[in-house]
Amino acid sequence: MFLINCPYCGERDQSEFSAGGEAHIVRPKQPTELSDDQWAEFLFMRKNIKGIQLERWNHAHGCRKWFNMVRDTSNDKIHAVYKMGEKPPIK
Amino acid sequence: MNKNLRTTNSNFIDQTSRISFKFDGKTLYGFKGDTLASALLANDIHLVGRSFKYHRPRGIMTCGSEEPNAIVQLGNDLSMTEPNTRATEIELYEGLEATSQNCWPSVNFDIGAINNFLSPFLPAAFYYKTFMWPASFWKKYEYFIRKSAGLGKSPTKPDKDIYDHRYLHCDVLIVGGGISGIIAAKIAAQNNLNTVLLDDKNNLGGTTIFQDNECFKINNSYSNEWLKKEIESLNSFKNLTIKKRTTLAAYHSYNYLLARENLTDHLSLDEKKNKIRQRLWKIRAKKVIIASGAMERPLIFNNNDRPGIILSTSIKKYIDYYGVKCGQKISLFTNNDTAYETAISLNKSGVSVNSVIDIRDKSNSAIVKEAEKLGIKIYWKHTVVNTSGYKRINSIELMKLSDDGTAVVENKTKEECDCLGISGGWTPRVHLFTQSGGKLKFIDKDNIFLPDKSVSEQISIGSCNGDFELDDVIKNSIKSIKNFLNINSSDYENLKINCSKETDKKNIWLLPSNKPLGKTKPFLDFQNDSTAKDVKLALREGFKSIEHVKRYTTTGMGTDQGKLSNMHALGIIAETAEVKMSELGTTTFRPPYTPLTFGAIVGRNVGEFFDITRRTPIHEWHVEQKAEFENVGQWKRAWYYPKSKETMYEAVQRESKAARDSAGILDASTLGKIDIQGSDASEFLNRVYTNAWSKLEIGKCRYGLMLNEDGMVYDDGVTTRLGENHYIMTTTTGGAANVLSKLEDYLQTEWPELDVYLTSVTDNYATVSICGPNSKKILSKVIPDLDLSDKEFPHMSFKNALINNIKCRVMRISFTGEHSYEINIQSNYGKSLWEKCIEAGNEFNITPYGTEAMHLLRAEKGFIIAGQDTDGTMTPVDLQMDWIISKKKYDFIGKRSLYRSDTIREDRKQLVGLLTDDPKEVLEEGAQIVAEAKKKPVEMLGHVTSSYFSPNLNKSIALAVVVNGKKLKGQKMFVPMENKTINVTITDTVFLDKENKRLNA
Amino acid sequence: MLNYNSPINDTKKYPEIEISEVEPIIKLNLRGKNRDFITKVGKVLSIIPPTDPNTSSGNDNLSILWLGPDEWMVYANDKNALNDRGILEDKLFNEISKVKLGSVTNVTDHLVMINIRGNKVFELLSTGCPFNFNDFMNSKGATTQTLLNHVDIIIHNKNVNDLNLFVRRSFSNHLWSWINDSASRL
Amino acid sequence: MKNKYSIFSLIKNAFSYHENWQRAWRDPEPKKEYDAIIIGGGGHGLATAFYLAKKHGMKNIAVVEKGWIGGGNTGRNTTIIRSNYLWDASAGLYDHALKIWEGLSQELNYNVMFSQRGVMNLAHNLQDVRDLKRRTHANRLNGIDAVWLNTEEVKNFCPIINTSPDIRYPVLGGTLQKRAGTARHDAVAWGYARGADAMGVDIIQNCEVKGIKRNGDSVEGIETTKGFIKTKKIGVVAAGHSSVIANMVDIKLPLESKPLQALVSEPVKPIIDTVVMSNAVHAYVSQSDKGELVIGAGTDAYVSYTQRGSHDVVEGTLKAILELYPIFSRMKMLRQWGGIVDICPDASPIISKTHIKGLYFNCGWGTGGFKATPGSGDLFAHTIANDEPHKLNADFNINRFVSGDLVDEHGAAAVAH
Repeated sequence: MFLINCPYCGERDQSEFSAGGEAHIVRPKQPTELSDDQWAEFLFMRKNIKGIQLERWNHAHGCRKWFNMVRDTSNDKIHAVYKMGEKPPIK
Repeated sequence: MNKNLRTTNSNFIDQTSRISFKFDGKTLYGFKGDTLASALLANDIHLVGRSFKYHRPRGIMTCGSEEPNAIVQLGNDLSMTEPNTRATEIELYEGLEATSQNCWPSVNFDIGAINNFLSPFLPAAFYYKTFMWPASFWKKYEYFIRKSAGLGKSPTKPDKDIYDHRYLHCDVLIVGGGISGIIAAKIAAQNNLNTVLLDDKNNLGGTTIFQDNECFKINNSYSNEWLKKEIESLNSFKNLTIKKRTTLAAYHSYNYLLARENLTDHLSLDEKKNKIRQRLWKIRAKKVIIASGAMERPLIFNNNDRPGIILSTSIKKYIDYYGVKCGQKISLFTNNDTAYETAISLNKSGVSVNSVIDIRDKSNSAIVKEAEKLGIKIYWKHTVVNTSGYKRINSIELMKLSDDGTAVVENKTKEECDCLGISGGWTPRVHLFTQSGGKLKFIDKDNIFLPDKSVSEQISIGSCNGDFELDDVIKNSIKSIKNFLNINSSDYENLKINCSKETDKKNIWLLPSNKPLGKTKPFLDFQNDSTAKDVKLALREGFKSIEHVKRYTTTGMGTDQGKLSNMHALGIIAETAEVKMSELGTTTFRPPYTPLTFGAIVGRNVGEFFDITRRTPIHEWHVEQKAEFENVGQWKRAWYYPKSKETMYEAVQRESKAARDSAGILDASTLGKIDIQGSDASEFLNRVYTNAWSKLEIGKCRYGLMLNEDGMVYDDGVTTRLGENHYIMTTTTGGAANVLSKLEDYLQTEWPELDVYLTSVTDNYATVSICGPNSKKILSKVIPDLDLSDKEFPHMSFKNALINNIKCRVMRISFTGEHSYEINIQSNYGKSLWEKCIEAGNEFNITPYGTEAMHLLRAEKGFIIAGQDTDGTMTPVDLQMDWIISKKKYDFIGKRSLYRSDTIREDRKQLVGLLTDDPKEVLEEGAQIVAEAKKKPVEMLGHVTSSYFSPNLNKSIALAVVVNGKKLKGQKMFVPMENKTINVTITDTVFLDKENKRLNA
Repeated sequence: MLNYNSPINDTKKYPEIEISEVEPIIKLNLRGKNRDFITKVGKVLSIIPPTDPNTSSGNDNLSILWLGPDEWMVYANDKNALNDRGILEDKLFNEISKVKLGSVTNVTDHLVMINIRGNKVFELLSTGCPFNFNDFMNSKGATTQTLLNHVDIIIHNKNVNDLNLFVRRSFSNHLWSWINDSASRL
Repeated sequence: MKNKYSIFSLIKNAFSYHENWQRAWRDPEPKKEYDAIIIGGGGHGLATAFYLAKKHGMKNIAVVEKGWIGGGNTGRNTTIIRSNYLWDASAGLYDHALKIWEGLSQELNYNVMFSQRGVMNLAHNLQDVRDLKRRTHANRLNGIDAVWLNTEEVKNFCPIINTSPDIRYPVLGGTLQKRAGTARHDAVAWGYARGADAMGVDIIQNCEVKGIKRNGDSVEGIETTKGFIKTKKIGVVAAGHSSVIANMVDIKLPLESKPLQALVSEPVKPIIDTVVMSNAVHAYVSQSDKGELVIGAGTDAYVSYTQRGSHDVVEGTLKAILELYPIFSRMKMLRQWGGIVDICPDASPIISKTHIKGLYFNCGWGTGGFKATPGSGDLFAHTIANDEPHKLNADFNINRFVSGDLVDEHGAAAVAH
């Protein structure tokens, strides 16, 4: 069970959170302009990185806020958390 | 044969309190403080079980959790019996009953032992190579294989015991109450850290606590005496929690650990009653100190598995700790100094030690000198080549080792004995370290794996970190503890420690014999009967990785998880394959460290607490009315209200008819309700629903359809505009939670610019829905001063109202097609309002109807239920609800997906109505629909999603999805059932009141 | 006349622990993002909503709990604290929601308030709550949202070994019997 | 084929103390070039190689495996085999596999212990009942032996299930496929490896793929820890690591790799003689020939390549086990482990060509890949050999995520296969 540092509430047990998948996949502003391929890219295609991944989490059973996390999927180490709209703290 | 095998020099056993117990039906006696194993040994019983494959007689081999052989069935009560318990871990209690496993008819005469003679034909993995002919016979072969496999028996009645959980957060968790653990606990506690110390035994002190030997002294007192005082000193710390009988089961990432505390397993049958049996501690520790010690290794030689062959330090523990002699003529066989401590202890207790057989050329350590002084015979550079005695060892044969240790030379010597102590050195318990994700390194000089890189806030100290000499253990432990906890000084700065140091080392993974390997039985995994030969066979056949060998030979797959066998397996693989141990790597130790009862893992989440039960404010009334309930998610919803002897069908027919003939009342409180406020509320709704919302007037309601981004129908419900920036949205019962978090997600991540706030108010309101031609009359009795005229209060509109001064919201909306109202009132008034409505409706025979009738009524009108008529593959167009897709809106969730090449197809599956040619014939929901009755195989065009007998139309009706259904109205179709084919016709989805007259009736 | 049926309406005593449903009193959920919202709420309630996470503020009549960076809950300390529930809600609604400063939602019956007091309060919570109470238990007014045996709860640390627990009404009967079962085994 | 396995060969070898058994497969160094290379030495990959050699005459091929063959999900799953899927495409795919299973031990001369003890899926709410009945009707019309059982019949077929109406989610019935069952997972990998090796296939272990060399839009070979290997056809069967390979050629797949956990109890004498699955209450269990209860837990919601999941998942599963089998409360968990499963949005696999010539992907099996092993290998071999999908895997192309023509099995198996 991870110990996740909610940017708003502080360190909490993983069971209070829900995972939301890869981060920074922005919903296209003009979907109608997109080809089926481009839309599918947004809808389904994922990097599914083994290594440092930026992903979304929600403090579902706490403050209900969504935030981003920098996590190494090869060892589950959480490197950082940051609020929605903020830039990833690491490159 | 009642020899006295008890000594009186143990202060851990209370010889004044005698305990009676049964083993294989025979009544025996032991003392308080005994384990089942020590008590059996005291009764001169070594043979306790039969091995897994060859059914060879097996005895007690250890004194702890690594025991591979002495596993028994505990208790014989059908609900309380427990298979595969280790005799070496069971504390003796009054009334204990244990029986041998995996033998028939008895452990002394076991038919299965035939396998022992067939063993030449049953090498490792033989089953992959046979039982293939004839093909159809595998099931028969398998029947016998399954019967002979398995060990103990599962209970066959539900467990009566209770288990529970506790969460625990601490600064420092120390695992293991041996000497290094004790030191760690004291240092941590003295520095005001919130400290927890765990030990799986009922006594702290590890092996040092029974080390009373001239050669081992701390500050001039015997090591065990010194340690006793240290342990006593721990009681003074308030910030130190000590948990005995508590086994660390699993070490997960982020220092999340699971430990099982045994609360009643050691109590007598009466004392156990109504107490929590085991507690699972869920521990989150800032720092973890592993002091889990080391396990003594066996030696691998021919017939090394006979009852009476015991690890040497276990023999020492039995004599020094439990005061039990494992035999009267004991030989010891070793490759290190440990056995000499045992020899000296035995000698002290007056047990004659035949000799110590040592594979080393010599040793000059103090402890060996001490043994020699006592006149104990030592065979240097010798090995045991064979043992005899079927059910109990009675003699051994030894020979001299060649210089390179690969062969034996000169003559055999035979030595009679009733017990053989063996010691192959020590294996640090690195299991927990590896569970935590740490990597190991191999130390060639000691032939051990040690913790290398750690990934969590954690250290290993003492022998689990490779320190085996008393002075190293203490000094290095103190050093690393201080370092780890950032502490400068401790009580232990200048301890004076004397101890015997090992001077010579020698290790031979597989000891040679005078017979060819093929003719010998050098056991590696005692429980699974895998031998050194099996490992070599696996390698010969190309199984090179340890994981392959393990799986192919089942070495280390027993209930002991190979605690004793893994190292030798690795050693033999490395030797045979001529690779370095370090390159070979080790097998992964998976949790749990020792087997963990399901009950403890589940805790109290059983029965009533298996899952949450959600109740509506009106629940009690439904119960009083003997309603049958339906599970909808975690909710309990009234399903139907059977009167006297009514069947479900009859009740539902009556309820549905009454609702249209006069009046029905439904508890709709479970519908999700989301309060929406903010200046962008309308824009927000535009984006989440398929239809347009900006123009919805205040006080009006509108039905909305919500899609997934992939264009498929996700949820639906009515949303009401309460004010300029204020809406209340309703969702499906099952969808409520998901819809809210999905909407929050969009608000927070995609549209942060929107000024909108969402608050769940599902539980704040009870929702009473009244429908039917008389609903208006009834409501006017309940809320006299509310103008219900169609002009003032038309369909799809809302009014605030007061009922006896209590605010409520009344919506005129309908899910049945009848004239109907939904009253939302503060939950705590819900039941009272409900009763008030019933009272007001009595004169109109108002009828409470449940979810089943509700489903029927809406089906008559062709209204969908998301999740029943849709399955995540239906678009609004497929549902023939094109009208609800705003053409004007630029975008909404899922819009783009509706225009993909597959979703724009005209001939997708579409929602239609179905009428059976025989109006009495009610279709089965889920039944498939085809165009040709006879053809096989036949293409399936769709399936029945909802189906009922309509009491109001007096015929069977159904909703279905059918390929190209829109165009097929009037078409004949077939529903092929197992035994018959039902003729149906595709129709419109609306069966009743197409003109919606009843809405305003 | 409509009768008021709170879901539990009961008090249970165990060694060193007492559990009771507090007779329902007004609870409001407040949402807002900017300073004006904070000051306005402060004006209306004469209490400033706390901006530090996991804290609360209050006076004799009211408590305001921090639920998130833009979410608070106001509740009356007892049913006599405010004679008219309506006024407070309407006042806040008109001064906040109406003028687009944020949202005000009545959750009085949405949440059930259970008071737990006694020396074993935190031992009781440790039987099903992953939250770390080590510091929490010593800080009066501390507030948290977490899970108790898989049920969402809000906890307000009123006083030493005396706290209010809020749970959604539909879960309350289930949680109540769970808590009692747990308390009976401490 | 090399030395045949049988009771006679066992007896014969006994007299030479089993010291004359031949290797099950060679341990060759990679050649300079192969006609085709399969990346991934799990069951699916080895089966692919086996059928490429056996049915399509491609003998100059290699299987490269970064660890040891069968060390991934093949050796980590709960070995459930069934074909009672909802959609025609899935039913076709999985039943094709099931038919091969039925003769596999003989085809491989390796006892994979395929045991047709039946698989039962339980229904716990009214929607379950609708969904499972819908599936059963579809199965029947697709010629798959699935039948609906009422609660009493469920009890008769597996007496230890708690079918009391008083439990939280009572058993309202279930479906049964008698031809379904379990097999010995390791044996499948080893049997295919031995068979493929005998036909000349090179099985190269401890050989990690570091890159894929392309010339324009066609493949030229793979960079590995054992050097460059030339080839014109690459079949990727890397399960949880599919995306890792895909990222080497900048292909994005609709996959997420998540931890899937499983556990076994200590071995006991036979107590449950079939496979029981329950999605609503989420527990599935069978008993191995060794006597262990084999229990599948669920996946975690986050991506992870660590082969470890969160404890809550295991607790949740055992909670459900005890709800349905209260008699197991005193049984003990012996071992728990995790695998990495690559999951598609529609819970169906991808067996497909790509826009890169000579590059083929077989992935997205999620939690249900084991049961398909032989069929997957056979169809993937066909696809690689002919550069065209077989009609049975035509629907499982990558393009379905663009067109929207998904094979959505969520309804049928939301939790696990």
